[in-house]
Amino acid sequence: MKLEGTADFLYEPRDVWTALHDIDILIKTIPGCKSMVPDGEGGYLVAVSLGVAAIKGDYEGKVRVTDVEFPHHYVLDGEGAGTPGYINMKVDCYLDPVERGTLMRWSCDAEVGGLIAGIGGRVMTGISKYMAKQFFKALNDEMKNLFDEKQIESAQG
Amino acid sequence: MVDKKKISLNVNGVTYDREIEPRTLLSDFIRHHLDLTGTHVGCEHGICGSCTILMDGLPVRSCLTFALQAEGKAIETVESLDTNGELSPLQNAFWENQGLQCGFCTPGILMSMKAFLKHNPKPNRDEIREALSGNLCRCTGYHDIVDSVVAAAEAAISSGTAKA
Amino acid sequence: MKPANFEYFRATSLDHACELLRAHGDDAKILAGGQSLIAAMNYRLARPQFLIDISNIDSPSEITDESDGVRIKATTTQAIAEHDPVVRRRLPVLANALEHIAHFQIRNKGTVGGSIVNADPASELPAMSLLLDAEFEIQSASDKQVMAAEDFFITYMTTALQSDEVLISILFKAPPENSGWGLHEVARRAGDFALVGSAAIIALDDGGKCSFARVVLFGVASTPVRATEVEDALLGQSCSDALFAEAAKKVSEVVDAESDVHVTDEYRGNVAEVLTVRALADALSRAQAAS
Amino acid sequence: MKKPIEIAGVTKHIGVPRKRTEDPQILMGQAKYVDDIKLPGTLEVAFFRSTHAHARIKNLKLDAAKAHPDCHHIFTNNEFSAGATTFFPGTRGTLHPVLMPFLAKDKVRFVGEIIAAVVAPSRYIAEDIVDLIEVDYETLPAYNDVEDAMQPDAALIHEDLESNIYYADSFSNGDVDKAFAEADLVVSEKIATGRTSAAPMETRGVMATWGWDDTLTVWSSTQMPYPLRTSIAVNLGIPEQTIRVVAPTVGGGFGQKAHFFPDEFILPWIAKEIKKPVKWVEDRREHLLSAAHAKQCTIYMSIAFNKDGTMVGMKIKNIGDSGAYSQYPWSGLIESVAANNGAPGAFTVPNISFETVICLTNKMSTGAYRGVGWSAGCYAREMVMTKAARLLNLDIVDIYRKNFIRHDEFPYTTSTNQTYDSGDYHKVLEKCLELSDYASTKKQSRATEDGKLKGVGIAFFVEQTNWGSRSAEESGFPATLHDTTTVEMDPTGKVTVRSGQFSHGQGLKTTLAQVAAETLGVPFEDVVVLDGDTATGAYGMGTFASRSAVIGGGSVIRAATDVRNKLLTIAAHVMEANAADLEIDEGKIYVKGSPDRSMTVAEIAYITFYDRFARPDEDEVEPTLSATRHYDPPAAYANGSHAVHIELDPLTGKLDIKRIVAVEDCGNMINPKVVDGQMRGGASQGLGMGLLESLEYDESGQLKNASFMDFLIPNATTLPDIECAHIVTPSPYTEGGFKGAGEAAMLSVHIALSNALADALSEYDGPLVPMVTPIGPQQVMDLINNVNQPQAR
Repeated sequence: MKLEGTADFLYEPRDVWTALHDIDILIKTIPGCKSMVPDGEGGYLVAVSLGVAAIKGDYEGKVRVTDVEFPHHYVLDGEGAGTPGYINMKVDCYLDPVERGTLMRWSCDAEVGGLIAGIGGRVMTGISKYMAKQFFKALNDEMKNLFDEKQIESAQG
Repeated sequence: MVDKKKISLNVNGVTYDREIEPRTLLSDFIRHHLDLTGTHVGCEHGICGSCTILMDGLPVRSCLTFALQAEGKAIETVESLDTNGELSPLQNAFWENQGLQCGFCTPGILMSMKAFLKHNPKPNRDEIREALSGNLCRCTGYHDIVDSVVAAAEAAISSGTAKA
Repeated sequence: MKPANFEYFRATSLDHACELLRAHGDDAKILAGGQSLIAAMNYRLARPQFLIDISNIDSPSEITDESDGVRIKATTTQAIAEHDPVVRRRLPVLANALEHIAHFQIRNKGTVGGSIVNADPASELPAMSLLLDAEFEIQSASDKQVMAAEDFFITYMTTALQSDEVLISILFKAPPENSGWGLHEVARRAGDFALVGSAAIIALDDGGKCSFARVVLFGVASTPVRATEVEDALLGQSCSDALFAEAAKKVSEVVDAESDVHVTDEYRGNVAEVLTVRALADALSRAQAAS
Repeated sequence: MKKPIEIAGVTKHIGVPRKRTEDPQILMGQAKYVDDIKLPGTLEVAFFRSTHAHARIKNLKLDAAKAHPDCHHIFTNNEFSAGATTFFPGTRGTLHPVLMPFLAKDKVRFVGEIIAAVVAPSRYIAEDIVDLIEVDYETLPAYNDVEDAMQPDAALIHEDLESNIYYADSFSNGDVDKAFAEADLVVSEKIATGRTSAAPMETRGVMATWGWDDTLTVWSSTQMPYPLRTSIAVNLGIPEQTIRVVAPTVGGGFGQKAHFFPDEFILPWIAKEIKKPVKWVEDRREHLLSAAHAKQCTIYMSIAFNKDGTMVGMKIKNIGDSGAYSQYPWSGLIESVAANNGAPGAFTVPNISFETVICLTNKMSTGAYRGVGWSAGCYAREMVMTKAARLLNLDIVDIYRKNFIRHDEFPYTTSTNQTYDSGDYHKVLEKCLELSDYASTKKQSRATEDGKLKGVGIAFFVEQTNWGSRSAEESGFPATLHDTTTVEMDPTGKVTVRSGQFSHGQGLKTTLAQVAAETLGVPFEDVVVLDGDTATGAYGMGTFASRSAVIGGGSVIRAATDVRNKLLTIAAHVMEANAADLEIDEGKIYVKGSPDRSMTVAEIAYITFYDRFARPDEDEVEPTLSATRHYDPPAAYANGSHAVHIELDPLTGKLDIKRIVAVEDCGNMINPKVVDGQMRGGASQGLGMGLLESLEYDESGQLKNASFMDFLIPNATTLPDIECAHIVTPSPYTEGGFKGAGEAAMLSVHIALSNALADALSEYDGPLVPMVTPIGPQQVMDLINNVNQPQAR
């Protein structure tokens, strides 16, 4: 499964980068994320609960950031498995400064296996796109909290 | 662990009392708790139609029904069709016209067609095909099944048993 | 392919179902006809911890002729709705759409509300609820609300219904007097999910111009979608094949299709346009016959 | 060659459309399929299967599963490390044996491969326990396309092989290069046939129990109970005489159940280990993932023509997609090897060369499915011929007529060394053309009033039937195949036929009884056929490959003839007549010309067993009325033709099939109604392949349509009525003049469908001729838009 998309952020690339690497923010913004802890090897152990309608599943997996070119580019390598199947994915992310803030271009190459691959094909891509949208929207909201509060703080301080 | 539940179910006019896990599918209940193995299971996701039974006279998929949901309903299976080994006119039409080969889909087809002919006693071939489309058969190419249903309808009309 | 364990509760009424939902929360699922849910459970894709069965409530099937449309209790089976004289008279497009759902054995158990809540973007009833401006009566143990169909569908199999809420009834609004309808879909076999579908309603004014237009597509996006751009291109115009062909080009504004094992996203987009022209043509001829 | 026993086309019992004796119990829901067999205390098995297409098993975690309170046992390759390979001595090409472990050892090679077997009180609970098993995998590159897997740098799917190709051969006859150089037209195409599944309505299933007397009983939904018994004995090291294999009522097989799958060894092994009855019934998801797939070939087909349509040469490269293993016990040869050896079809092709390659991929293995080899091979040849016809401004019918083997040329040895016994191809074709109104339809306009396009297509096939050793050999597949039947008459004159065939929907209990009744001269009702149980039958290979009417029927004729002769010898003694003067008719033995001098078969039978004073001395004639005979006939080639009328919606690519005509020559017919049933069922499956069916894998080797929601087989609205007709040219080589009939329709109806599509599009720029199966709406639109056609690389 190949997906790609763009996301607009109102903040400059280094801020977006910071948010995208902030565990607390990620836990809040990744759809269904229950926990995210460093694995001691530069990656994170992640637990998510994902689903659509009655089709829900708990997944556990690892993510790792590679090919880092701060604050412009990184690759997110992830793998997870749960009762409905497994997913291995590589997300290539580029952060480009634009007038209004940052344009993120991402492309995801995902391998989905198990039950969902054989039965859920018709909805899988669409749901994944929807979740990506949810994630970026939540991220923007979190960034608003983070940076706008900071700005307010610094303005006050 | 989930507790078992008591169930009392009327199948082919007989009331059966059993204790089952709530997740027991009606198809499995009929086949494995009541040993009425004429109802077959071919896909367990509602497409093939082999498990079709009548519930309060209406054909439904027994694989997409939990046994507990059928409490209080009248269930009919293929075993209800003959009379002490004497084929019903519908069954006989299938025999005469070779409306079956391996026979695995046949019980579901008979139950669907029993209800269909009651609803439409004088169907044409296109209507029969439409009515058969929810029951997959891999052996016959359907032609001989359509012939069988036509013959069953004609037999019912000539013997005056068809309901208007 | 056997379902995982769950606890089973038989609701005696929809109020009772709301109470049970409140008690069991997120891990509970409503079991109505079960024609999609039990299939997903057999595959163990769905593993609800608690099932609240509303298929055996008192008088599950109720259809009421109301001034502005037809109200159908959510637990009404698709077969009963399909054959109901009020539905056939006032909402012939809905009756026709019901005939397209799977096979009669499925419709004997599948419910009108269940199909809508299941929100499969390729299925007929969610599309019909958009086409007929449906209003959904929604209830939880503590609250009641009415929601318009256009606010209900979020994405694939996902709706605005909260986990403690139950869909009680659907009011399908009757289209204008003297309107006509058209419904076209392409499926691989009779009874299969539509690869693409288009439904239209048109009414003409005294001068023969289009006074009302509704076009809804299904199977082409994450939800059924209303093609308002197409509708706008029709309103106030004299209907003709050329107008329909021109207007139908605007389906591309709402098509956001995916590829699957059967056809590509591009196919879905192209055929959505073809079927829209056909649905409009049928709607026009029915509208002309009605006026 | 011994002269075969001739039977007139229609007699008292042969050629009679009898009702099938097997039907009433099925219609009453009383027939017992594997899942209907009940033994007290039966435990159920569910399998833990690979979710990866190609991966090493690094760590298999069973602890949580074993801790489940209802978990009886979990077995893995650590406990049961057996496996099987297939190898045929005398194969023309190079065949490397490929090991199929019954339980995956340290590597998985397709999604759905069995890793562990869980034993529990019910299937529901067994699946709960399967859910608790986890594996750490190390993934390896997975191959979906043979042409990727064939690359020299491809990862090895089986490390003990040198490449992913495990069979290759080539063949040439005549001067192919010269023929191509001198030809007026050469058409070369790449043809890709879709991967399908026989998908019988009853999935597979196995039950096994170990007896107190150290005997093993196995119930399996198989087409080959005896070979399964031998295979279990060999692979499990159990004395064969202590094993009983029962194939109860079986709900369709179509070749798919004529293989042995790992579960058919795992279940018996578990029963032996735990000394309890165990059962596993395949669910539909398992079926689509891991019951033999079929018909996926990549074929490069070039045919050289003269201007008048004469075919002067043919060059083929057929790459078979074997999947992850070489399916036991037939190997992966049967698809592409059979296709290439039968490549000339009904035509004289003086110069031919072919190359056959069988390559592994990370998918379920391919095996036999009705018309194995030919469905794909014939499609490739005929689509190229159709395209050539268009380029030469001819009709495909002109090319048929020009190139047919004539009826006076039989026996005819083809350029691939197959010897066709009989037929009248022109006559069969003309009959099909006439019944289908082909010529008049062609003259009409393609466009209909409502914007559709009409099309008519025709196709012709030759089918190599009755797979005994010689038929197999002529297909390039040197297996040893034959059959045995015992015919017994009891003291009351009733007859038991103990058959090694096994009817799983074909009605053999009826048709073999018709053959026995005819040969013996007894009433049909006096014959019963026992099949499907190694405790009651006679050793035979089973029912597959259009073999049972010919080999089963032939061995019944032989054994029944022996019993008849014995009966007549005894009757001659009792009746004081000359045996040569006696006749038997419907249970009555009488002296020719004096029907009043008669006794009944029952009287003679009773005397044989119970009246030593009346019967001949036992040193002279042994007082038994039974005979066991074997039969391994020469190949017999059936033929036939299909025509299909369609209506195409050119804007959506949707095809409606309006008419199907099927004409067949299968020699003498035992029961024409049964033959029609085979023709119609085959046509339905052929159209399934042509129109709907395709198992789709993604690039990582996941099967994307593991359900009947997305893997589509024809339903009653997919097809119209199927009009059947017969031309009868008895085989001069086989007992009774029978030729096989089972697979015929799978060989050409999909071709007729694609020809109808090409015809519907004949007014478009082109020629537009499909080179793929199935032709769903997407493929039709791609053809119209000329995109995504198979590209040579």
